Amino acid sequence: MFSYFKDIVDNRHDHAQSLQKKKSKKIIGYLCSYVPEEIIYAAGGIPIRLFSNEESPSLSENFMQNYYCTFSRSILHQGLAGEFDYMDGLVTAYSCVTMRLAFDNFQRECNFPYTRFLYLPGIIDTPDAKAFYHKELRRFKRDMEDLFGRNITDNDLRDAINVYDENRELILEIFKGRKESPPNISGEEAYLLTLSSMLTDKAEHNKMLKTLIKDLPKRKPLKAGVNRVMIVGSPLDNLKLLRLIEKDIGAYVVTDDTCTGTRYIMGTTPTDLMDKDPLKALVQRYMISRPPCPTKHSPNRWIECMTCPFRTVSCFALNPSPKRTLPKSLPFPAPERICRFRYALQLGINHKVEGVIALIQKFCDPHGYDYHHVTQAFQDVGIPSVPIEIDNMVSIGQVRTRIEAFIEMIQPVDYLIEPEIKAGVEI
Amino acid sequence: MAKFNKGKEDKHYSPPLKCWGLLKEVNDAYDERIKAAIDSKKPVITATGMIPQQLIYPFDVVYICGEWYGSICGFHRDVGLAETAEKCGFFHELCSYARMMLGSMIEDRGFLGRYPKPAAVIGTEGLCVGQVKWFEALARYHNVPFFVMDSAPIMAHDYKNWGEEAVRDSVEFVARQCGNAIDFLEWVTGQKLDEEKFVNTMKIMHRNELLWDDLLDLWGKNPSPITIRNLFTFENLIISLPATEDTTRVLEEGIGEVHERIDKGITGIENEEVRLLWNAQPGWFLLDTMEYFRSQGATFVASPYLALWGSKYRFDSVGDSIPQWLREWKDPENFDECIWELAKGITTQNSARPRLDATIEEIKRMAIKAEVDGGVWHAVRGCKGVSYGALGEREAMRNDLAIPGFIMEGSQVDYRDFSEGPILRQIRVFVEQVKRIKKRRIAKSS
Amino acid sequence: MITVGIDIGSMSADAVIMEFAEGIGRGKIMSYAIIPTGWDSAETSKKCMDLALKKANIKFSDIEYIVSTGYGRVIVPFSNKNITEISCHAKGANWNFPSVRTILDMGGQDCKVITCDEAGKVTSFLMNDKCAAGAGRSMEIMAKLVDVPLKSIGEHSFQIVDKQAMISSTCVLFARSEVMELLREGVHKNDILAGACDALTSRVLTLLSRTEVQKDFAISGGIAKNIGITKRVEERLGLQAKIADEPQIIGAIGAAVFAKDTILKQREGGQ
Amino acid sequence: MKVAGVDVGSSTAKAVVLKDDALYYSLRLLKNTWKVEAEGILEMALEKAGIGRKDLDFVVATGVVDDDWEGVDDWLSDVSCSANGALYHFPSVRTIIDLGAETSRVNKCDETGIVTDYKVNQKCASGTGMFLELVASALEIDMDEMGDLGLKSTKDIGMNSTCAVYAESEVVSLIHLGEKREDILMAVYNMIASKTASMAKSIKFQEDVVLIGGGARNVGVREALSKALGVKILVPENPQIVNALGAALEAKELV
Repeated sequence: MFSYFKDIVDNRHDHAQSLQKKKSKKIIGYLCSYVPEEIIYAAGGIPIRLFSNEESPSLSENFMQNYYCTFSRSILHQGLAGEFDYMDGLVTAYSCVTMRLAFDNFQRECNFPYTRFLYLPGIIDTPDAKAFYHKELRRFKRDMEDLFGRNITDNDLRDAINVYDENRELILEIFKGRKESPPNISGEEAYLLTLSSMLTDKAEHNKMLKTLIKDLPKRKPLKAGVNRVMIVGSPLDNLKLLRLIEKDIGAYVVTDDTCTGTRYIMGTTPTDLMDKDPLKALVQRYMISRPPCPTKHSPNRWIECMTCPFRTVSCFALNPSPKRTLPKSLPFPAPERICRFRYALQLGINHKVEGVIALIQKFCDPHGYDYHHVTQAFQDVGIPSVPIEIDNMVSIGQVRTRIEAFIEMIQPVDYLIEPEIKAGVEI
Repeated sequence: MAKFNKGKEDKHYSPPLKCWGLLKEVNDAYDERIKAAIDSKKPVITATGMIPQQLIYPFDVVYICGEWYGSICGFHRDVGLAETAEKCGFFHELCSYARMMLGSMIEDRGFLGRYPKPAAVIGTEGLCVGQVKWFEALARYHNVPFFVMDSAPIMAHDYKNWGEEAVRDSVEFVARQCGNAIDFLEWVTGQKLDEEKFVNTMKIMHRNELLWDDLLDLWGKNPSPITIRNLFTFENLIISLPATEDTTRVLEEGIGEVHERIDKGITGIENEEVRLLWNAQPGWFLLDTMEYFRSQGATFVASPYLALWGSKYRFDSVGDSIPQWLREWKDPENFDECIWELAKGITTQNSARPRLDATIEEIKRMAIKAEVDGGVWHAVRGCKGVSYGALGEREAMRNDLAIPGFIMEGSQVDYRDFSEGPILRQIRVFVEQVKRIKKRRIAKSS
Repeated sequence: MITVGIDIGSMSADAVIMEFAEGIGRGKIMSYAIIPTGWDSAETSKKCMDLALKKANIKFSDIEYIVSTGYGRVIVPFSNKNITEISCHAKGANWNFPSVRTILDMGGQDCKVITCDEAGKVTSFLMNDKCAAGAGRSMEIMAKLVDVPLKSIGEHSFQIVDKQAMISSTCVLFARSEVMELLREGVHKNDILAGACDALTSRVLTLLSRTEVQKDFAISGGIAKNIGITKRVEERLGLQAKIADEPQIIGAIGAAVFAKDTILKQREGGQ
Repeated sequence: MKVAGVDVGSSTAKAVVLKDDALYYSLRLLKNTWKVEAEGILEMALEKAGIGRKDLDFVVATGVVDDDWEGVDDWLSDVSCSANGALYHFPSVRTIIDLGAETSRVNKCDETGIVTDYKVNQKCASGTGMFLELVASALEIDMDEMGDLGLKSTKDIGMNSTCAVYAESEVVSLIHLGEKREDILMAVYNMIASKTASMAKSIKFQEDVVLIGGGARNVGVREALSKALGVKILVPENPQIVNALGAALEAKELV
């Protein structure tokens, strides 16, 4: 049932190359889930996300020190080994300095016909940032027009956006079933869907998703009475880990907050803006609608924090400072999105998770600094968590014992709060 | 094991600078000010070293630079603080400055006695991601207002393809950020920005940057009149009090003394044998290791990292990927001009770093200018911004200039990440290698 | 009923045979066996099992249920179920000292701090993965180097001759060569051992300090036999540690108890 | 002309005496402080050469020997020494890989023996002879047999850990997973090889490649390494004394 998706993930490059040949499509590689793929797609290209693999990233040794995460080093390693040579271009949006270094090296060492570093401001969720990114996207659109030798009308953009939104909605549709007990699909299968969607023509993918939705009810349900866990943290593209958790140890990954999982498909493009200016709509989607990556900030987040409806104290475990009362009138607009941590928590609660596995890429700063806060949020509602530092070559021995012991430890949570009221978002 | 004992009469003796007295005086005064502020009502603003401090100085506040704070914690070898932070889930892999400061915050102790609780925190996007996250953690801990200063770098291709358009967008974006920052500070402090003070600070800051550049140029003379240790001590001042007249005074005195030295023929270390280039932060606890370089007759004469605090660096290294007008400094007369000059400065700075092609060009230029025989890169564990592209730079130096390089794995302040024994041995090997190559080059040329 | 817990650790394999009065009661240890883990641990587990059976003088067929634990838990050919050593140590410690809430388990490869509830169920745990991973290992290496039998390291480490030696490297391998250098410089072995024990202790303590150590805390695992460590830990914590007379088999005991629980559950299910 | 080179490593001491063109060497495990060892090992070599200390024109020391040792005329790092020594054996050598007890190092040199680039393990002890020792003891086999045993391997196991301590525990867990000894050994060799190879690649190694140091005695490592680098690997008949020899040659130069 999932063989189609598994095949894409397993032989991603063969698949992409076949698209390139058979359909004579341009393949544009990208490094970060913030890249506005819709524009590339509208131009008639197929964006393919680059992932790590399990080889030791030896070729990157000369370009990135060993204290940059293996995720990025592995990607660079593959690039230097010539695995991406067939691609017609490489695009990334500014997320973290590590990826930036990888990209700089790509520009210098590999000769892609076209490379582009989109500066996505570190602060999203302000008029300035949106305005700036809108301009940046306009330029990117013109780039694409030059590269593909055709101009991109607003309608092209709308069509592309519709395909993408449909894809998001279809996957989300399937993911709804993960709230059930037992879930309709395993975590590995879920990741197969999101990962494969980043590696192929979305239109095709949508077709297959529709058939999957038809077939799913027919297959016999997964084993009941198994612990439900959530994954938070760095980009996860190593299905081996999920297999370890689900097959060997025995627990379902029922949801996640990673940019290779739900974070990629959550948040559709606001329709009201679509009619006026599709680019504006995209800006809104990537900056506001989708769940943010830890590298992205709402500069006025503190306004929300200081009067956090969710915690009586600052979201720090250790002798935290009490909440403040703010003056009636503030010169600053309140943030449009809710706090990352509350989002993650809400997701977990809605999926009735009993434990959280924080998979942190070794040397991943953004998630490293967030670990304390996100686990703290879960702690508050009595959901335990365990940190697992991973790299692209997971040393199974230790990891296994840790996760297994954690699974043996967790038990059905009796939620201490009525989540809906507290966290106050629909997911 | 290649040891060195200071006891032995030293053929590479390094005479101390006279202006130390003044420097110390200024630094102590600063410490005092903070100590006082911890209890007084005066608001403490904690911000990153990359924040344009011209924005903060016009206000009557105490400014604490996070990196500076972390570095002094490290200077006191107080790793207990870092351990505290690690206990609380801030992984050992994170920046050691950050772990030091977070630890000091959690334990509410530090080299100033208690930890200075900020009234507001300002983080900066640009050099590295960790910086913002670290300051976000501070703000969340204290539940205080938090401002993120964003900036849009100009990528190489931008100016090529889009010309003025892209550049203007970036600078305007930054200018707006500066405006917002001032709104923020006015709200936090309840003070109104003093325009005159603002203009004045801008000018002082610019003057100090130029002085710093001069000092670095003198440093690069052959033979070099001062050592990198001297400069690190100056840097401490530059980071903590960049836009003050005190700093101007110290720098001027320092430069004067260096000129004096050059006339008298006094050198940073006696009988310098090889000239090296240093990049990235010093390990504040491994100044002894720097001494070891000296004992081998090696002295440092150039450093892109130190140049970061001047103005030349950011204007040189971005090459022709930005327009001329962006590099020209014009003395600002009013608020708007200040903001604009600031925006120009920040934009160029962030267009220059982190950016591989720019830093590589810069390092090569420096190496040639200062007649460098070898390069030493301090690969600072957990710091991704400053040691960005160290390997690429090393390769470029080797391939294009045939100058050997040595990457020294270490950390700014966490000596647990630094194994002195093996490193000393390697330094010795490296210096030997450089000497041999130099000897041969001289033999060839003669 | 008779159950067996077998713990295949990195340094030693332990098997415990326990007898429980039908369903109820604490149960008692019939026999136990400890043998060093060889390179073929399926083989080792059999050997260990047979030894225990001989001691208890019962037949394999008398055993109702077997739970395996430890690194080698997955490949014990004859076990009915496997559970991680973390859960087992909690269970086992709880069986020995019901009041215990914090357990420090120092095994050959790593060092764990486990907190549990009154039923011996794990509530949280910390595991050391850095160089201290060599906890037991490093001690073994030291013992070999200064050629002092592993069990008497403790005594030696307290009879400091000159002054406690300083061992800075955490990495087992570098520590090893550091010690060699010390020996060559003629430092007395007691002083070195003192240094080694102290270094290990402080590493253990950093781990302990990450959790609330309850007044009733137990030390289990092979290292618990080494008073050079345990005494120092107690001293620094200012707490009296509970140590079973045979701390090495705690994990196996826990496994055996789990075996009993499983049987009871199955019977309930059956009715 | 009579010169000598003394090399005290982290586990063995070596000395080489060059009597005109005749070569005499001595080698033994460390038992004492570097000074005693250095003196002792030099004496041994001198005995073999049948000459006395006073007959020596020049002595160069390397390794952990301190440069204020009165018994020595000059000190040269083992990096440069290895280049000298290797070139003496094979003039075509441009890359030297040294697997010592505690170091694993790759260095490049030109035809004159000047080291142009090198890389050493800075903090991690994996891939060193000492690590091999640990593995040997974990698998209960003899250091000298382990090389050949590894070659018998039939199955390819992946080894992830790069840190020695991890790797050791991984070896143990592989044992527990019931893997065969030869396969584990080969996995270990491959890990060491790939670690060393990536060091070599990162300095863009050139042929010919020579392998020296204690690790060179292990056939398995040798095989794995030449597989990983895709070149054939030269090994001098006494891989352990190459540095001492290099020191002696340097002494010859300096006379």
